[in-house]
Amino acid sequence: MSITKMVAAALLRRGIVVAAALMMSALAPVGAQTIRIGMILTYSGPDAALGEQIDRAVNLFVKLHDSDLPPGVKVELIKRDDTGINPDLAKRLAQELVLRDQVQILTGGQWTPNAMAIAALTKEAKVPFVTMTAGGSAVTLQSPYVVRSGWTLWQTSYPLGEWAAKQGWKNAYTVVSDFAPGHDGEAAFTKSFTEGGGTIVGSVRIPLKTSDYLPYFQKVKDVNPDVVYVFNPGGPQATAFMKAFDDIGITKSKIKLIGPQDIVYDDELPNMGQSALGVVTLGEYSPAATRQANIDFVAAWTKAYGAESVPTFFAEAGWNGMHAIYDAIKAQNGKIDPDATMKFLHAWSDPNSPGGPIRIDQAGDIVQNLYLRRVEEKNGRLANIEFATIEQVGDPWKVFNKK
Amino acid sequence: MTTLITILFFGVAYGMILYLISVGLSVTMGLMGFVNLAHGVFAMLGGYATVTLMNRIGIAFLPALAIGCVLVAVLGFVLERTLYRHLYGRSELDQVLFSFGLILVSVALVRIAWGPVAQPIRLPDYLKGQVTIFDLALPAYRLALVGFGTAVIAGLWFAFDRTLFGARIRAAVDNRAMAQSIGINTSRLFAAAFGLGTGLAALGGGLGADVLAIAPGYPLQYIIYFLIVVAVGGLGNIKGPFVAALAIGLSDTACRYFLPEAGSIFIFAFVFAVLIWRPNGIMERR
Amino acid sequence: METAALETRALNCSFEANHVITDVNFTLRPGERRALIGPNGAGKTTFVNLLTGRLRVSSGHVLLNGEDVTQLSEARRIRLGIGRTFQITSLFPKMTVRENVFLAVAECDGIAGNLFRSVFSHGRQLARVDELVHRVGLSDVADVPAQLLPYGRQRLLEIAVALALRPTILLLDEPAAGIPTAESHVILDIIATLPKEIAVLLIDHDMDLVFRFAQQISVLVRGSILVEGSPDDIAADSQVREVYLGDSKHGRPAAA
Amino acid sequence: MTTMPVSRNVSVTIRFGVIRSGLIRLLKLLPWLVIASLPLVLAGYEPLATQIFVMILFALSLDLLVGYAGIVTLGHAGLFGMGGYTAGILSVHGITDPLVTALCAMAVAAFTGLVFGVAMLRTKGLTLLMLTMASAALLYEIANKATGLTGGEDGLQGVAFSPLLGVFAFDFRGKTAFFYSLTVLFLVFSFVQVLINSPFGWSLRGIRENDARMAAIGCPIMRRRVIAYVIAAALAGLAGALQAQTTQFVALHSLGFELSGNILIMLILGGSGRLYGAFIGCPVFMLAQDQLAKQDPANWFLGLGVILIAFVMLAPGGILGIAARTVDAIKMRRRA
Repeated sequence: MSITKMVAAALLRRGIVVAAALMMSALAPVGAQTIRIGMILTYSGPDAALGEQIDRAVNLFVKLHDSDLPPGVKVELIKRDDTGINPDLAKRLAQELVLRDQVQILTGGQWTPNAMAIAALTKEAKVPFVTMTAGGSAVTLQSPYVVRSGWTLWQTSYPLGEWAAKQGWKNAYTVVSDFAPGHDGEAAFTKSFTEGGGTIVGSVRIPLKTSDYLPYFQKVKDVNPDVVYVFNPGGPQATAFMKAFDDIGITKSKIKLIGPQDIVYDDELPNMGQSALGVVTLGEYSPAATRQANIDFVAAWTKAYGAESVPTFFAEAGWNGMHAIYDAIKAQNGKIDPDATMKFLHAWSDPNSPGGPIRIDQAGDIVQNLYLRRVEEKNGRLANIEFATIEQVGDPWKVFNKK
Repeated sequence: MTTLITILFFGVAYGMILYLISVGLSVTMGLMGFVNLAHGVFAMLGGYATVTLMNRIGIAFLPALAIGCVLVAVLGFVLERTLYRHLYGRSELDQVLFSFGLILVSVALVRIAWGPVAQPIRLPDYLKGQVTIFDLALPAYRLALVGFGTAVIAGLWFAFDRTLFGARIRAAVDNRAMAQSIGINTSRLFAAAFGLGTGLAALGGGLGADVLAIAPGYPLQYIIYFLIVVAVGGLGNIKGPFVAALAIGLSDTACRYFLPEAGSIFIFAFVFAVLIWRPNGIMERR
Repeated sequence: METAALETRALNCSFEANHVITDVNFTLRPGERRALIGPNGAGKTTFVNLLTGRLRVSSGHVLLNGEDVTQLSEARRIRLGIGRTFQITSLFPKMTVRENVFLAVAECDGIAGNLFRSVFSHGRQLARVDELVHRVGLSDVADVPAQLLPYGRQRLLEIAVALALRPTILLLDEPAAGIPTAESHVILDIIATLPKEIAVLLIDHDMDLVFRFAQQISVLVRGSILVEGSPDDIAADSQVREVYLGDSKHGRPAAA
Repeated sequence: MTTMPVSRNVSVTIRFGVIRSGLIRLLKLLPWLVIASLPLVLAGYEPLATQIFVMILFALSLDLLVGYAGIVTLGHAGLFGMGGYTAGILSVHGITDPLVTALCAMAVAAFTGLVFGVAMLRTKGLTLLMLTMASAALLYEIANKATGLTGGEDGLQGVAFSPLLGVFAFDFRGKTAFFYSLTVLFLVFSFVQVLINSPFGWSLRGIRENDARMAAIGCPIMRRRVIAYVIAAALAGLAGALQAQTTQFVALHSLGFELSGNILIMLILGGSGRLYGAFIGCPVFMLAQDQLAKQDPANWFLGLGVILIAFVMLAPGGILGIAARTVDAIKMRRRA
């Protein structure tokens, strides 16, 4: 074996040199003209519909704004499928995108676990990473090269807790999916609700791959709180939750259902049916909003994808993310330097996004308006109707943990 | 008290689905000694058939269920004649691989045909919300599950114990050679039994569509539950799996209510213990 | 007199109602060459299985070199020196002749648990394998998978495997079955090469073979010893004649 | 399966064996050196190559069970994951030396294998199959629920290992990972080779072919099978540790049924009970997956499924099996 070890060592030393050389030669010509962007989303598996929303938004943005790029600069999107919550695969895909395809910017980052894994890599690879819909607060702490264009669960849950307390509700029960964003949401809501004088009378974390929710919710019904804080990753699961709440009779009882925007995912509202009526959620975007910027956005969307399709907050996050990336490219005139890019992104803002004024702060988190919405029937369709605005909220978690 | 009853009830409902899907597997495994990991495929197809017939063509729930059941039974029969029969008596490994291949193919085809997203089943209104039976509010859908399941099971048991077909199956399970020597055409019997088994699976898949969501991942996601029911219930009989399915349904449900922290750990530990204690299933006479 | 290599006392074995072996007192002296004959279904193979511990006795005792082994498992008795061949060949079909024999040699020498040394570095065992393969005359097919051998030669391999366990007592259950009578002498030649102290019990139908082999013959009829004695006595014995030939004429159903 | 030349002369036999195995060993070093020099031409593919090495190692351990001991398992990932999480959790808690953590991983996996093996290996057929499946499912659920320790669905965050031998750091370009896993694979392969040619290895095959007869020559079957299972477990654990170290990450996925199934498929594609099956099956499977499954796995599943069915129905024995049969056929023609 000693022989092979020596051989290996020798090869290792030479190998690095050669590979480095290759890397240089490969990078040099690419950077000037074509900017390669690696996008890791969920294109298959039960949650592919969520990925599709982001994908469509990105494609739409590229279609409408490619012309804004500096002359001679082209953008090439390289898409990869992480098949769902699958951090190890996501990390490997990111690694391959950087090493094989030499992408200069990474984006996508649909799931918190996946985004965490990718972020850890970017720290070393020095590749800017715009995570779009990962709601875990910790993602941006993984590396200085990460910014988010979506939201954090603390953002969409902490103010909700305050609001709930103000409604005079005393007892709350928290029901969340058992992964990082769920834990964040649970913590955020619990903090603000108890600070507001309420008490948490019970909490349960439901595994992501669960078939039968009734037993969990029966417990909630038995405890009979004033309000239930719910979080799930949206998509089909949101419907499954709502159906179960209906089966168990909570939706018709006097127990209030509230949560972040995910639990009344706009695409799923038709499947949820009447059971979703009256559910109050907090989120940064609803396609039903009457802001001019949003009306234009929805119009462009339905023009591209048909009247049946509505852009959800996933789409909005994708749109904003791509917007930030394009601005960064423009600002550097197509010559992407990681650190310069991050410097730019950390100061990036859009006063007029579909969801209202937004900006990215030094921590890489997004500061934006949050809207309280209620599910109502609007010309024959269920929609999340905004009824109150909380101006310019950053990530509360970062605030509380600043030391 | 009401809580306890409700939980019991949920458990039974869950067990019913598991039983309907798995019982066919038990019979076919016992008959042909074929390790068929792909049994869940037929349940999934039953679900897809039902959902599609309802949502796209607008047929009512029960007829859709029946049609789907028949369609899948026929498909099962055909597959048995064309593929499965060639692998009886082959090594376990071959059978495992073959059925695994079948799973992958079905997953792919279903995804191409229906897309990756779970197919929501739009239940008729009489199956939505709650029904109150002497001040005990129960979900209508589960109630229907239990009622319907009981009916099917009663019919199945009658058929198994009282009809010639059932007698033949039992004979073939006990002693294949003997059965053949007394003039039972086992080959045709196998096909029939296989068709019946897949039909039942389809029925379970369709009925349970609101609990076990109908998506391409179905056969892989739930396979272990079906196999567990069969292994614990014992091969080639139809009462053992019933006990097993109820036991698993009840304990799993109880776990979720009383100690959600434990998840399904208990179930698998329980199954492991049972199989060590009774390698041939709980019904095995000692 | 010296202790018997193998002895049974009032041995009984019955399945449900019917007695397969009844009160058999049987003795095999060290180095003795004895044959056990009897009509079909007399219980010969059952008797062997009782000796090796493959079957449990209903009552009575089996003594190996004077000590009672009635309660010991088959494996233990094998280590104590009982070797046997099977009436229906039982080998490792996909493995070569040499590999078949090696497995037995390895178990016998207690090296079969050895993980880290290649088979090919166990010179002593390999030598024994070659020696045994040679003794049963299979050297020319030493590296042919057992399943490809003609039946007759598989029988010989059976014997080689049995011998590999260094038995002090060798039980041959119809070793010549399936071997053309003309060639059955091969078995005798092999036995002839065995060390004198090994006691051999041969069960066979081939009278010619039996009479050429045996110093002593025991006749088993319907589960009990009818007579014992030298080949000449047996040949002369009218009872045996009657039972044996009678049996072969109009087959009388015997307990089984 | 190597067999000695026909000879009644021991000394000759042995010398012959030695010379022959010596030659073979020299010849066998060649392909390894070729692989080791791949990065010079294929920069950027180290991570994929590393993944393949790890899977080959994993498949080798499975081959010991399926191909030699005749134990079919659908829960082998359980042991792989045990190794991965052991290494990962240790590194999170400050024990970051690759070799130390790898050894610990092997130990833990081996112990797990011992516990489960002693319980399961008394059974056979479907029951054994189900037990292996249930054992893995049990470990998966535990890992899924012990979020404090394993991170649950989020995967184990903050896994980082110190440089190998204190010199070579595991950078994201994966050079170190490449040579590290290749070396380990080589060592394990050499060990397995010795193992299957040892008396123990042969007795395993004997048990697989005819356990009744093995009993009749006084072989303690249960003990042999358990030992085999423990060894396989240790190697699977090592593979898991390697996975954790080379990707600096551990996720539930590494305990999952999907992996148990895939590794079995890879082995069978290559051909089990042949030692080289793993070296054929894993690269074919993973390269195909790398190319086909990027955008849409549906077609990939379809292809894989069809191939599997075709193999079982038409060509048992995997790729190597087909090769072997063709070779035999040619030989036959020569003879005739």
